[in-house]
Amino acid sequence: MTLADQPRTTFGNDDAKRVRADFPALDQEVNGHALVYLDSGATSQKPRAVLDVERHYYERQNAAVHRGAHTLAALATESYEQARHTVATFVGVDDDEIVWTSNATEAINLVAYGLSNASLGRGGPEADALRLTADSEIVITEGEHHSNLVPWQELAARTGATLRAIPLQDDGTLSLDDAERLVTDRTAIVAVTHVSNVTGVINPIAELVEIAHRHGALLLLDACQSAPHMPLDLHALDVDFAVFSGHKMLAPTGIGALYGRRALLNALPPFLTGGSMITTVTLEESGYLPAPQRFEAGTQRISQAIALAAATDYLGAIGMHDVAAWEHTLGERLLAGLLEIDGVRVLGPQTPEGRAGLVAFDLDGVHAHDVGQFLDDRGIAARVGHHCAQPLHRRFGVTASTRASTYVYNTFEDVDAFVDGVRDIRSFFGVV
Amino acid sequence: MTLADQPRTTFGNDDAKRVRADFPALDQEVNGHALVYLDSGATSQKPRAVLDVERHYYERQNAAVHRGAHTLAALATESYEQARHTVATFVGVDDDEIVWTSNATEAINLVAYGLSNASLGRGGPEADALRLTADSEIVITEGEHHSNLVPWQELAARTGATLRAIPLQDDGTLSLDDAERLVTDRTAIVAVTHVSNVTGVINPIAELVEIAHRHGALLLLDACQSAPHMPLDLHALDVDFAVFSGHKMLAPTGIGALYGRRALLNALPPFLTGGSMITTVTLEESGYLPAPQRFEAGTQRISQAIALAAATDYLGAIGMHDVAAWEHTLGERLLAGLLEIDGVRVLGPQTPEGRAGLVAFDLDGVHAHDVGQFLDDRGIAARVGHHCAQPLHRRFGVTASTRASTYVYNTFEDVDAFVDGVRDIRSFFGVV
Amino acid sequence: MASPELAGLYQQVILDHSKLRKGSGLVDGGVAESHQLNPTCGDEITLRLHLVEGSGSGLGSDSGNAGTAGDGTHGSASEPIIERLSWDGQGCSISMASASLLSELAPGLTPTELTERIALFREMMRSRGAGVEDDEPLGDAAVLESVSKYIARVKCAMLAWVAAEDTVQQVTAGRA
Amino acid sequence: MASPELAGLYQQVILDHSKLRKGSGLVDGGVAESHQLNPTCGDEITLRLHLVEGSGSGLGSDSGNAGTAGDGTHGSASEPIIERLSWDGQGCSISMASASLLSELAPGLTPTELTERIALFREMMRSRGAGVEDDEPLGDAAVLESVSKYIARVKCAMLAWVAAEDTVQQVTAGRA
Ligand SMILES: Cc1ncc(COP(=O)(O)O)c(C=O)c1O
Ligand SMILES: Cc1ncc(COP(=O)(O)O)c(C=O)c1O
Ligand code: FES
Ligand code: FES
Repeated sequence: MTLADQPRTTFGNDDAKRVRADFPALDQEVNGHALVYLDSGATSQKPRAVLDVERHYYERQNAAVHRGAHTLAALATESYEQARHTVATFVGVDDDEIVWTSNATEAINLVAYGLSNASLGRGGPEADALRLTADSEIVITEGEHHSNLVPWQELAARTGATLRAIPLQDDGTLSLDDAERLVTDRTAIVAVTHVSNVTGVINPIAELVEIAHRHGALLLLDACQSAPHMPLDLHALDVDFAVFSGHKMLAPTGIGALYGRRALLNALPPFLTGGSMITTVTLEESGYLPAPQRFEAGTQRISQAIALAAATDYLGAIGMHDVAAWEHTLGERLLAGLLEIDGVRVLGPQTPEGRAGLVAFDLDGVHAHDVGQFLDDRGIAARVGHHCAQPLHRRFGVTASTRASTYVYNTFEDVDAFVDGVRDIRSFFGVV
Repeated sequence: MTLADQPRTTFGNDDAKRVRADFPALDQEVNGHALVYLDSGATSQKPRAVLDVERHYYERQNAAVHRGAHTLAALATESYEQARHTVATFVGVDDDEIVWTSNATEAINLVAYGLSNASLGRGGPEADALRLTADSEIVITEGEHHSNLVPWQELAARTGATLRAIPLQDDGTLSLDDAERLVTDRTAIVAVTHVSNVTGVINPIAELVEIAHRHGALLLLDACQSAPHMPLDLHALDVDFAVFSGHKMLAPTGIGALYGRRALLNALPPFLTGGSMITTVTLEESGYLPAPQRFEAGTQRISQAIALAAATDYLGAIGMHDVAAWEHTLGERLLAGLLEIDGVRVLGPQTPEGRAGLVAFDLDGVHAHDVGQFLDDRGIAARVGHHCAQPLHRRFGVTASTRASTYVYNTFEDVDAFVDGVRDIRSFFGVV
Repeated sequence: MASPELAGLYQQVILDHSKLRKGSGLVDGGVAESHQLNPTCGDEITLRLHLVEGSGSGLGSDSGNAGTAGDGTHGSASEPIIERLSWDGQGCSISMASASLLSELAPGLTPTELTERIALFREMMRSRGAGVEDDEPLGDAAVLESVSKYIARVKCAMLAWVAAEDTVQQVTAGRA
Repeated sequence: MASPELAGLYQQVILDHSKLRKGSGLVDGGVAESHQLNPTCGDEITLRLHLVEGSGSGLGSDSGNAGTAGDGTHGSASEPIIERLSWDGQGCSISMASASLLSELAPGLTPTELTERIALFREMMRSRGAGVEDDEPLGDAAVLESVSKYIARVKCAMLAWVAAEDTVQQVTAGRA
């Protein structure tokens, strides 16, 4: 919370250093070097404030929520529902439009299985409009993370619907003409990432929503790489569903969220079933609570939800505009540094406009895992591989790439250490 | 870990007090009284050792597992897979037979959806034997927790199969004759709880497994109330699947596990799909990894799995035989004390044999929530309501009951405070 | 033996009403019925609204205590009057006492006035022990203020009132 | 610039073999073929086993280094001899160097002897930097010992060896 109090409009390297000091994991040596953590696109580090809130929950409140009348249970329930309010506010929606999940992947599966249950006739007349048939189409893009691709393949297989992918341009951007071509009246749902975890491209969501809605289709937004890094107003964007993961935004693992428009969530048949999501249960049949409880079966990720709220409070205290602006600055520096290195081929746009603070690239003659190994030797943590986006890598003609992804706690020094590292690699491997 | 070193055969009240000192949440006042926590059947408290392990993970290792080559990622992966080994060993199975889930509820849903995906033709020829048809039957008991009931209702609805429930005796026990009658060659799967969360009855699992297997049916064991409280050897029990939740066994919320026989897990089609559970992904189709990764889509509950292993280490250091024996002693005292109180009607067996360390009862003339409120005023946390088992409460002719459930950190003093509290209730409410 | 707080929650009048259960037993007739369930505990209530024609001069509109005052929806000369509420249900002492106290309060009010009382009661229930400025319009039901400190029990006290609100809304919707 | 550890991982002979890629390019014929994928990175290899008839006197059985010695499966007078391994694949320098070093090692061995070498190589890879007692039977491939310190890269070094093991098992199963 270092930065909460001082009003300011520009967030600079010194601010980043102050933020960094809140993160215990960043204060360690790896292979004899101070850790340079540039893998926040995979998972972020956690500030002390978040760890403290979670621990306090276990030391003072821990109890099963929405059940039982004792004091701890009442306190736990209050913290848990307050967390929902905090996170809902952070992304600009109402409390009962936020469903907790384990991660974004589960949130996408929830929607895919909800639609497939509707297609099997579950959920009664309210769910009729959500049924898919063999005539239906599901539209994604070529740039999706596997978590926003495979669940739709499976939904298509279960319902007989067809999956279509909007192709991407050579620079990884999406052309709205292609979207217009692929989204038709047969489209049931369009599932698209807000920000690519490989190219950093920020997709034109408002336009895609307009296209989808014009055809009566729903739009699900994969906000995994946007919710942590930029201001997000899901009501203003007018998406129907959105998903994100806590672990990428300063919170623990094991917590994610689904946003759904209230009416839609209440029309969607249940996905996971069991305790706490029901009204009356007989051996023959069960009634279901309204959303969000309808989708929260069994004992929930209570401490993790509370910790996620502490994380969004932390981010909110910095200010998401500043977070986004600072990461853009870092991304610009990263891109410029990498583009100067012989043999580097950046995947995606070659200029910083419309790009988030991450860069993935191929290094001619050196396999990404060797790049990663070399960097790790200097204490630099970057991600190598296909980043769960094989089709997109195939589109760029590579199997794997190296990715540096920044967060608000990264500094110019981090970026420079990375660029310097990459500069030395080809000669080490004897390819120049 | 207070008790790990000293060899002993009897665990007594002083040992329990030493264990209790490891639990920060137990060291607090509620409504001006020292907390008496008798709601471990809902969720357990956490020892400092478990909280410390989880925090250490976040301060020193935190990274995405099974991806990336950097040092933190390698450390995190190792801790995570070591945790799987620890927990697998704790319940007597092999590492790759343990799948992490959010809770037991999700684990049951995983199996139910896996079977339903097989029934839709997913999973190829290996999954053929797992298909359900309109002729198939699913067998549960009248005493199941909603989490082991509603998912099977939904599976029946999705596949056209029929759900049958083995009725219970007046004392809440199950007669094997009834099981013999209900399990037939049509039965695809029998899903049964090991220990009832209402009556504390320990079901005859070995016999039920024999009956199920004789008819070619699978058996899923709901081990939510056994894994935390008694030694468990799932291979010896010969069950096909088993589920349990970490939060009930000293671990954080948000983590649970599914055990499945190796061959069965590898034949079961995927449930949640997305990143990290695939081999090759094209826009058209995806290959799936073998179990357990096949069922672990997206970024996993890494710190929670590691903390669960710390919890089973903690329990293992006490010794599960001692845990079970001590809780039996507490349960016996609880039962004896309650049976002496006018107006108390204990649900389930009236003698301690074959009963776990928990007791639920109805108090004539006072609603369970009023009972709970009265007890809470004295700092006693017990559970009131239907405990997610409405059909079983209906079987006993009540809507709600009050439950005291013990754990290894409970003492004679806790039990006595509870019994004393209950003794005063009816006169307070003016019903005697 | 019991703390002052607990004694405040379970005051004698509440314990008495929880046994008295005024209005208990569904009576034939009635213009609207509502069934409400408290999913946390599984308790439920079925409540019927019984009206008689009356001159409904709008007591509520000049009592000045209502959150909805001035919204122009009440005081129509033809508004009927509540003859009684009848109900059937089971639940904890708080929920039963609350249904009983509501049944004592309602007769003689217009539906509009009852709506105002319900809004005031809800405000009191959400006050977390702070209460409302003027709880007179709630009559004896004002004693339930102590419940508002026990967040988990607020639903118990509200159960009958939510059912009553639903019946009034059905009638209003029917008239609209 | 690079630490001694890193220099140990990427020794000159490994870097050389990663470029040399001995055996690279699938050759027609062969008695068995295996395709292996490293799911962490998506890299893959397809490897073929090429045999010639030979007197297979069982070099492996008296070299005394094999984990499988004494299991009675080897040294049959009719065992063929490995002519070569040919493969096609892509991957990191470790995986390519490892495939190359394996392709250098295999010719002239019997399938049984290769199986023993693979077992020894696996043992070395699992040693976490400790190595094995006698790595002579691995020839130049012994240089890959340093990989065993990097758990995340063990799969890279094993990729070709797992493929080769699979081809040998196919042949053995066929003969059995
Ligand atoms: C017997 C039994 N089964 C299943 C469950 C569900 O466990 P969870 O809510 O952790 O998924 C519980 C606990 O609530 C239980 O006691
Ligand atoms: C764009 C995008 N979508 C989805 C995911 C999946 O998130 P998780 O693994 O937390 O479910 C990720 C992160 O891995 C991502 O970057
Ligand atoms: S506990 Fe059910 S209404 Fe009060
Ligand atoms: S990184 Fe793919 S084989 Fe080494």
